[in-house]
Amino acid sequence: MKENPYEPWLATVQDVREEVGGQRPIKTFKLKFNDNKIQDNFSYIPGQCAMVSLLGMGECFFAISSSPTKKGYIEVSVMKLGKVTTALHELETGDTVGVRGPYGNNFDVNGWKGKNLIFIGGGIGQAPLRSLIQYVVDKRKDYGKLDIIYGARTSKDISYKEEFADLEKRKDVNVHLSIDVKEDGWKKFVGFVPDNLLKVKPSPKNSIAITCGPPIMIKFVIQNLEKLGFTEDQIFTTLEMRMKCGIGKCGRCNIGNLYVCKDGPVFSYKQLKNIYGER
Amino acid sequence: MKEKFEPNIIGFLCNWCSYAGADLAGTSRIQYPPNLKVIRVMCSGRVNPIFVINALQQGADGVLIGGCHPGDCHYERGNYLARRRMAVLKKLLEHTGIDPNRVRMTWVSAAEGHKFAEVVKEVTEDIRKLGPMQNFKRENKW
Amino acid sequence: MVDEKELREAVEKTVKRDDVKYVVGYEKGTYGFQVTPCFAYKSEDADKFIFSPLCVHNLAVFPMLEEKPPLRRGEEPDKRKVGVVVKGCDSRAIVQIIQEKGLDREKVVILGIPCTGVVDPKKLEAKFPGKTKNAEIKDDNDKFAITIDGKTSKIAKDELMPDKCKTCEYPTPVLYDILIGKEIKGSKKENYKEIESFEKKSLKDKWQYWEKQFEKCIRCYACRNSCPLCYCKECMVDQLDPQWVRRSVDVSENTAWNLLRAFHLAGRCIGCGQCERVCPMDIPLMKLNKKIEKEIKEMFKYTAGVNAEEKPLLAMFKPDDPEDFIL
Amino acid sequence: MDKMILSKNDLSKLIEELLKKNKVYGPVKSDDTVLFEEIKKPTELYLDYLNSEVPPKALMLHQTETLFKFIPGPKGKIEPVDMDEKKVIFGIRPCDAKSFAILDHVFEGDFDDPYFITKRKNTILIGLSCSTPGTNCFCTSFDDSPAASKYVDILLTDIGNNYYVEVISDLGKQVTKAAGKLFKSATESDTKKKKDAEKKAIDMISRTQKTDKIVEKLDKIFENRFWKDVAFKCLGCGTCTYLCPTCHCFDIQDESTLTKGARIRVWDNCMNPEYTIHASGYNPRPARANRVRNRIYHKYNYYPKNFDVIACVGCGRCIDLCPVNIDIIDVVTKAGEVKP
Repeated sequence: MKENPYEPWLATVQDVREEVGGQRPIKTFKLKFNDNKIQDNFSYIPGQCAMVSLLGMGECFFAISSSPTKKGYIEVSVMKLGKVTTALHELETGDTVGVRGPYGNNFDVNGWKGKNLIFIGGGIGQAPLRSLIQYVVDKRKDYGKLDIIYGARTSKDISYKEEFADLEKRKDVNVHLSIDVKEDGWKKFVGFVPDNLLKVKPSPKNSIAITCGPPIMIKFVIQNLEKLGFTEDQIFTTLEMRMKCGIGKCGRCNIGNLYVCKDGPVFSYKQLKNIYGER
Repeated sequence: MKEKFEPNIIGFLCNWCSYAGADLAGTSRIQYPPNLKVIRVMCSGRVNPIFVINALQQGADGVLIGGCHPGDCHYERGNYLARRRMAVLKKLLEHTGIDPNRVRMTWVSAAEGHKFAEVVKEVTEDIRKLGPMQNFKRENKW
Repeated sequence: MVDEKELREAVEKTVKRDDVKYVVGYEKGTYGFQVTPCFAYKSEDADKFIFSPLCVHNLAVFPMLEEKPPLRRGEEPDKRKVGVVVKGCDSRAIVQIIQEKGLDREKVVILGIPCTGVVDPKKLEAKFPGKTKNAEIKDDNDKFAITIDGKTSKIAKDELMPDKCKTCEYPTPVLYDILIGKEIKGSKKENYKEIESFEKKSLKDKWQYWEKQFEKCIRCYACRNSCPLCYCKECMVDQLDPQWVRRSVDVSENTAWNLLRAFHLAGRCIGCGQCERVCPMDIPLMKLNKKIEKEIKEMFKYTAGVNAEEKPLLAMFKPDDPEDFIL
Repeated sequence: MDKMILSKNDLSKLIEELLKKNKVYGPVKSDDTVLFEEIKKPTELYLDYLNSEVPPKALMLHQTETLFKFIPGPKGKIEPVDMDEKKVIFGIRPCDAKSFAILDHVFEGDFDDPYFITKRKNTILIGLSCSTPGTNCFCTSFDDSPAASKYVDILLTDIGNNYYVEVISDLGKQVTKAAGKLFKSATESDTKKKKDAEKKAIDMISRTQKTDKIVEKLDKIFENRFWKDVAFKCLGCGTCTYLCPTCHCFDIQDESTLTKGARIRVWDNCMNPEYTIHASGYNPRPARANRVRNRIYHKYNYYPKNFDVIACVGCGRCIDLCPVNIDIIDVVTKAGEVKP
């Protein structure tokens, strides 16, 4: 770890890929640390996050959306919403950003070995899940059945389109995409993600469900998962709060006595149930 | 020879009259000091006191607000409102010890190229006499 | 002297009305001479209401702090009124907010109290430091009767009164639904004596004085949050995009904050003195507000918070406004 | 822990001794607010004070602090900032000294905050025990005393025309060794005088806060309407958070001109809705009740759960300065009595 946790390392943008256009565009940035020594021993586990800063504008807390099995770079997906994200969206290849981390806890990839995994993502919520999916697909034999349920408002809003296409070709992974509003030429499921989940009806036996997305979606997904027989320590989600320091000091991202940036962002539903916090 | 102090003056010129007046001064090759840095606003009424105080913070030694003559305003009332606003702001600045002559206002119509040059000359000389603005300038001392 | 029984009956009557949500008033504080705002939702809450020279808060700030929680589908917003107990100066704040269309008249039930002068907590603390248990003050026409642990002493009002009461022109509320007690004729006149003596100083001395004051400012925004007229949804200092006033606390940003706060109250400040009372660093903020009040009276013949139908100062103009400073 | 005597008129000599090698900060009165500021001469000290308006926390966690400088924009570079600052805080009250120990929990741990820790290591705390506690002091509610010596390096207690000196840490030993000739060893009667002075001060504290089993009680009443009634009069200003010695929340902002800039850390106020609002506009703590409740829980529930110490030292500043008299003693004691 660095001796000054607030000071980011400099990294250069290798490639900018526009995932989703429209009113709330999403871009994925491929970043490589300037100093190769830092790049090599920047070890992280899917679900962990990094503070990406644009000097002069500010910092934001993003889930690292690439998997640690892909060496030599990290990727973050950014939705254009506030002051810093708008500035980040204007970056091109070769620009410099600051990166510090990895922060937060992570998906329990070792504990889930041999289990069936169900990924339920919505909109930008797919970013942390993508890191986990890539990791699991690279170590495919360690895990059981894989179900990926992902939904977006319209077909144009679906992020990571090519990767979903490759995943659909694989036989050992079943992908269930959905869009909220009927569109011609869309053969797959139409409707909200929680309903798509009920259609897919994954069995709770020896399986783990991970969901990320807008709070309203997480609420109904968890309800439906419980209807399907999932117990509370089989359901995991990530929470989102306004974050400034990323290392549990500045005091603002607390849910009850847990800090989302340090003790989260990945929480089990069991944990969330007994810290009353701000639901 | 002691190097003369060149004041840094920000000018908020209303698009319809003062900006056109300044343009006329330029096209008719009238010489006037280059200290004025112009920001075009749609009306003198658009000038918010936050702009004036922020300019003084960031190193401007003076602020000039140019508007249309009363009655000519493209939006009928913009210059009247600005007149009241700047009157109050100047009294407040004076009360806290900032020389009110640093914030000046002028009516310049689109045909008064000469008047615009005169005003800029006069304001630049006044503020040169007042010296640099040190009261609450941002030090950026980090 | 205000009859507290009459006040409680008025509050009870108002709370009983089914179109009133609650009534805001004063109750005994938790220590020493403290008094604190309190809320009556049901009629039996009314008997903790008091009124004494210690009731310094301007309660006109509470109608504007009403939160509008997000409504579930098909839920109707709660349109009931809010009752407010106000003194003379506080009522002018409500008039000014109504004049600016920040609040409409039927949303508020105003219980007016003719006021004969309140106590300045800072002067009181200087005279009677560290009183804990039962201490209270009664109004005894031109003196204050101060009882501490049973012992009563009388002090001339001028010694403890804040400056705003010494030159109070509106002891009786300008606007009210129910008046508690008899009207009091305003006999005093605002003469801006202190402001005029400050104006005689040179520019350099003025800046030295204010620089020392603005250096102390810790930007806690108590002056903004206790002011009934500061009810903007997003204050200019909280804006990030563009960021006009930076978050760092130094003379430059503090001066910008204090100047802009004083400016944004031009023609709106009614001189209730809350900003100066609540400032933890004792910065004399009323000096800025009173200066602007004096100037707009001279330049534009305008007084804030007196006539609800008048148009706000900076939202209108007169052709013959002064323009000697315009080149 | 050796005990010594320092006569009052030797105090200025001790200060001069300290001024030789490090910066000395002490209580200074500028028109009627007392603040901890750097002093150049012993006469600037003002010792007849109850406590400073702004707590000495401002010397450890500056209200505005530069984290690092940089050249802004997409081609930026970073330059670190040097941090060591040797100083002595003279005249710190025992409750404020305890607040440093409470803040240590947050700033150490798995991520060390270099700014706070370096200052903490380079600072010698010379405490001055309270002889006349104020109306709203309640340090005795946390079984501390106005003359507690646990958290300072040297503690001076006023016993008539001398100061009773207790040297606690080896940092304190270095100071007393350096100024050895000023101190005389203390006699039995001096120690008794110190105990009496301490007892007199404790008896003057009349307000107590009941905090037995407060953590479990607060767990049960999180959704209770009690918090709405408490918070209804709160105006959301920053007075209680900025002036509280154990409040440590801060905001990180970038400030830059076109050519240079810096990332700074400033105090932040959890009572302000802008503190938790998301870029999407959603606010997990929208109402004043959520915010006031969060502040009380942070000190009396979350802190004990994370660091098993109540994050309040009973200095009474938030009670003295709250514009609407929200009284933390009253609120916490009543919270204990609320039926869930």
